[in-house]
Amino acid sequence: MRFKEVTLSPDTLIFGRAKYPLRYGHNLEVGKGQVIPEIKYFPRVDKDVKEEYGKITESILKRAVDLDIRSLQLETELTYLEMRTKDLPGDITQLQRHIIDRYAQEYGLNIGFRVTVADIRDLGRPKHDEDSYMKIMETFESVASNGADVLSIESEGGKELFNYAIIRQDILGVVASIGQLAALDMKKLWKDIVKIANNKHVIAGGDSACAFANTAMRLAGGKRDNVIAHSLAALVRVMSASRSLVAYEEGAVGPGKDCAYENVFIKAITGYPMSTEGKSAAVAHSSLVGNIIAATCDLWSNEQTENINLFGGCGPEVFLEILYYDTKIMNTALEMGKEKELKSLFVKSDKYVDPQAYVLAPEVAYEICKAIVGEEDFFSRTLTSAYETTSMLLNDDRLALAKNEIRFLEATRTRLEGLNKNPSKVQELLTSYEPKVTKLRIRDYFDV
Amino acid sequence: MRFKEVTLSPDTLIFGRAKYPLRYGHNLEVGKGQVIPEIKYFPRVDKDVKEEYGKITESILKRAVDLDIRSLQLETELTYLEMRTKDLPGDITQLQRHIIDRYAQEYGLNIGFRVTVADIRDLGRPKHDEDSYMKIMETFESVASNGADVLSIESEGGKELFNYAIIRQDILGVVASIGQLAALDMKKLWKDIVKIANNKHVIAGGDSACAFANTAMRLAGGKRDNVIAHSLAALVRVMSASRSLVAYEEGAVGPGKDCAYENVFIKAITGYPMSTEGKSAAVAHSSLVGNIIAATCDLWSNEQTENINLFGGCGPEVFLEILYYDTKIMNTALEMGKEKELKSLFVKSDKYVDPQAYVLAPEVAYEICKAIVGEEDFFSRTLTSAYETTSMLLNDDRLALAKNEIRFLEATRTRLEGLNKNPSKVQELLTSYEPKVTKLRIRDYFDV
Amino acid sequence: MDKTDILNYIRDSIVNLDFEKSKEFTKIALENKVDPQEIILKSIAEGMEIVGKKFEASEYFLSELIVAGEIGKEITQILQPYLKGAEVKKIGKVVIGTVSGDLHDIGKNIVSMMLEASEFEVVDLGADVPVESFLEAVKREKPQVVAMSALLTVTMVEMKNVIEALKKTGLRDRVKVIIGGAAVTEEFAKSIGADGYGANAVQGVRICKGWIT
Amino acid sequence: MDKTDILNYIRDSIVNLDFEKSKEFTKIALENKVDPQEIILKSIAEGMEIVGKKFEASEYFLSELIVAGEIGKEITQILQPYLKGAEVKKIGKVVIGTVSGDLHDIGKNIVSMMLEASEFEVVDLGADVPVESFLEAVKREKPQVVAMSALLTVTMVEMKNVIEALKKTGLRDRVKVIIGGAAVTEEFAKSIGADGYGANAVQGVRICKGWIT
Ligand SMILES: [Zn+2]
Ligand SMILES: [Zn+2]
Ligand SMILES: [Zn+2]
Repeated sequence: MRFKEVTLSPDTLIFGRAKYPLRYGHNLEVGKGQVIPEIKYFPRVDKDVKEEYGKITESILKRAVDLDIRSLQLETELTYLEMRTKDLPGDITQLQRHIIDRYAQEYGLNIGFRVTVADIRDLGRPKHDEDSYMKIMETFESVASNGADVLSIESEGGKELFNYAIIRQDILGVVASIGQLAALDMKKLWKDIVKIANNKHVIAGGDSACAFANTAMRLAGGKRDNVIAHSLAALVRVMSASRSLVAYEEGAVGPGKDCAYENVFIKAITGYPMSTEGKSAAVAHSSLVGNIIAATCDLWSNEQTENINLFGGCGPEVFLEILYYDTKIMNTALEMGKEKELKSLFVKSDKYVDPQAYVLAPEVAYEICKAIVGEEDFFSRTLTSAYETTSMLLNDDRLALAKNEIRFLEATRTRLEGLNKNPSKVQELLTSYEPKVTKLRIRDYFDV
Repeated sequence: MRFKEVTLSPDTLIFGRAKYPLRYGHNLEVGKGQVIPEIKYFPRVDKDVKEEYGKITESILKRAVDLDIRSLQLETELTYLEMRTKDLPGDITQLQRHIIDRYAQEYGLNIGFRVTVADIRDLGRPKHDEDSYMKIMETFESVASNGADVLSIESEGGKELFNYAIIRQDILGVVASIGQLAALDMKKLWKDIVKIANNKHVIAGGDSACAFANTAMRLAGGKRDNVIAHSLAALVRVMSASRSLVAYEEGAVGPGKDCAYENVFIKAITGYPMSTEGKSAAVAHSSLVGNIIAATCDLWSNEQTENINLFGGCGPEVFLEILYYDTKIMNTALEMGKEKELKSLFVKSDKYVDPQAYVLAPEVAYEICKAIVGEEDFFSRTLTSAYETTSMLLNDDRLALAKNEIRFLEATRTRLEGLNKNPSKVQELLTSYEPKVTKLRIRDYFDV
Repeated sequence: MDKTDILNYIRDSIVNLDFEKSKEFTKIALENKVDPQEIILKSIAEGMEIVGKKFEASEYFLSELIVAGEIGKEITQILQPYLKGAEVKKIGKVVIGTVSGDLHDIGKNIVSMMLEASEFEVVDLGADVPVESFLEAVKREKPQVVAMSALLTVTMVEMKNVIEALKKTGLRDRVKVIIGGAAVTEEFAKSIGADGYGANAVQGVRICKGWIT
Repeated sequence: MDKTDILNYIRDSIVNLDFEKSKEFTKIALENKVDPQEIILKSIAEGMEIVGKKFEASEYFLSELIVAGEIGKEITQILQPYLKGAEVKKIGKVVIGTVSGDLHDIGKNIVSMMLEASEFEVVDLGADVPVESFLEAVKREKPQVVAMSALLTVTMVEMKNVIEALKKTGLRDRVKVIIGGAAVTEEFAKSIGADGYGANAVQGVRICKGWIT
């Protein structure tokens, strides 16, 4: 299936409402008129892992009862190290599942449970590291069997080239890595994940371009940081939309993963509900888009908080409380029919602060989405949407871009213009990186 | 000076705007059309205290620069132990002042700096522990000389009786402790603090009934906790308004301290700008009023965060970021003329969750304020406002109070009704507690 | 009024948290030669049990459980002279205090009163209690349990100091140590070698009871 | 074209981050018998200095500083055969890697490239590097500095393991150890006995330079 239209308009693209809501877990309804907190956590290092997950889950659900939170989602994001330990992902999932079931029954809470599997493949060989690939699929099977409601991953195909290109601001390398390599890898990966999800009757939730767009966001840093252009980070976000869309074209139905800020675009195109992190993600990293991203979310997340003692409770329960109050304002607005006003506050408070915020404004995102669905293949979608974005950024004076940003954008526009969409040219471009990027093997991506 | 009218109406009582704005520090304007983040922090235990305050201040201001935060306030809340160390409060203040000045000059930030002195008097002898009283006043002088812009305290006069009464739900003891003892103590204390503030040309910021109302709030706990009635916690909050008002009658001008949720009433009556903590205070304690309290704040605080490493930075800078995004939404609403709509969302999202939230709704608070200013003396204000509140709580069905809450409120109303406002009767009531409460010496409060 | 009526009136005045009535009926009971032991076993014990059940059913607040306990204590004091030498037996002794540097005593007070309501003898050292005072009290009072509370992170370390001092003076093995308070966690309790951790007052009292019986 | 023009063209092509032009003009320079040492001292050094200043003035991004460094490196490689035996001197040697369990290498790569642009010889062990590989590299390469990076909290402990292993094998005193990465703090660096902590790439390189000169 290929998305050829933008499902939601700038107006209907709003928090709490998706065209195709979901229902799973303990009667959790997502995208059906309310925003739900999705709390994320990770264990302390020096503790027993399973015991930590048990404590985290208990404290979160206890806090939900204390605050009378009726609906929430938990997300466990498995680490590389947890994936390496035999049976651990399934054991963690089962342990949490039991606690969740107990609270759902005792207090009538509506709870969803997402488990995100780590992409443990060696960066350089996304196709040929067969053992790791099998391990990933086995883990999906295991967590689906042991009680996960939603499956996700932050896959990293194409990252070897991206890492090379991003720190050089090499826009052609960036386009090639995201627009071709990442998309090809996603296609194979998500075909397999969706198969597992369907077999196990769980939800295929979607992927995040975290390894690309959030890497760029962190490199861009604060307003005065000068590592890479903030416009470049904005372009990477836009390009990530075409890449992450592939999961949904292969059968994922949302809710997309929280750290995928490109979910704004994905929601507009697919009409599926999406999770996003926002201002509370400050606990994991600073960002310049903490409010604007709330304008379109269906689940609202904290990125990830360590299970440390914060006086007011352990990290995860504290952040659940903060998230919950945020969602209450959104849900009150939805009930009162004031959601557009609130959405407008979220958008306007950030829009002109940074190019990264600008592209997430629903009206801007909508135009970008049109550019995406107007093209047929992965690469053209990526290229065209990035190109259109450079123009939009350069043409809106309210952005008040710094000189070096304008210089970057003008040079980038010229370079993107010169990039031929012809498949053989793309292949040529990719091949030109092989000698420069140590672990890059282009053929791996095509020989599937 | 005695406040005899309510300065702000339910309509003009709103975040970001006070009748009498303040300007201090590095051109910080408070209550003049925008809400400003007030970040609070405390050092880690096992570290050098001064070094910690230095690091905290640096990281906060660095984050302000990264996010382009133009206006902010820092608050240092001195601890009992810091107060005990000679010269330490002044040294900490000076150290932070230097860093603040450097950032203000280098980046043009508007910064205010509040220092809160700890009430180190032994609970039982608020008047006769002269050494501690002198130490408090010396510390005020010292921090004012060393660079504090705003002086505050959370004074505890009357707490010996309050502690006895609150855990027994003894409403008469509660009224007597807050309405008579605390108010009398405040009068003396704030006369002296205002004198120091005027001499040193700094701002007398106000007091918080933390030791009373927040103790009650913590005892009340979550929705299903059953230690004391949530209605009692609401009544204690209301009674605290009459008590905290005394600081302003003695010459304080705000901004009132963040943990004083009674600042809603104080702002309505005085028209001075106020600070309040809200949902982010979850880092220090859970609450059922995380949104509604935002409806009327001028500074927006996180309560207090330890300087621990939270991956996204140390605690204080992380919470500054979260606060900042909250204030951006409020300030965007103020700019767009949508502040009443946003205020209404804050209020409606919490109002009927709990009696503690209910009394903070501007329209409810306004009625309570009228009851306060309608009476002449401390005790009558406290008694009448509490009595009126019991009626309001019992008469609004949307609150859906639990049976035990209704039972408590009805019994309390009867008891308050029976309480004579006659001064000799009040004295008699107070005296009746002396044999029961170990450290209580009523005469201490009157022999000033 | 027959004996059963009087016993029920006393019981009900406890359930209704009515100090005055409970004293009044106790006097009437004594005038009517009701056996004080019976008042303790029927009126007080049954009254407390009803209140306890009402608390568990969320009909009563914990504060009301505390008040009922105080009423029971007061009645027992009135009965004392009539108990013919037989002291009301306590089930155990607890030395309790908020540690040095910490003035917060409300949580400690709740635990203290609930322990009393559960028939413990409680030696309450108050707030801001230095290490030496804990040591002296242990030597003097010979309690089964030492209970410490801290609200602040900065004062938590004092709990460790008390435990260390108990060890040094050879007193550690004679007592169980339980800690609690906002800043304290179960892990912290373990890490400093406390025997128990009370997440709240009810739990704290339950642990102490478990140690005695 | 006279010599000065050619030297300036090479310098400017570095400043303009133009790989192609820089190579082209370098060849022209060699054809015109321009002294390779002069190209290094005038064109490359001056070009890099201009780029550095533009970065400090926020006109250039750090990424552009990196690219300029790579161009300089490439020109130097073209000049190598003409330098009459005299190797281009490096100021020091750094062994660098992201520790075991951590696949994040982007921060490490930036530091690595900036070290090279600052005339360090860099031995980059990549990401997910086990303790033994660090040890072997130190024995084999004899670097002045070992630089380690970790993004995740869970992998930070590996840095400590490397330092311990260096101690055990008697290699610790031969090298300076610097660490960095999102999860790392200055305090952590001190606590595990590292010699330095780089809060960002620029600072990390500055510290390494300080150790050498
Ligand atoms: Zn991610
Ligand atoms: Zn994130
Ligand atoms: Zn307070």
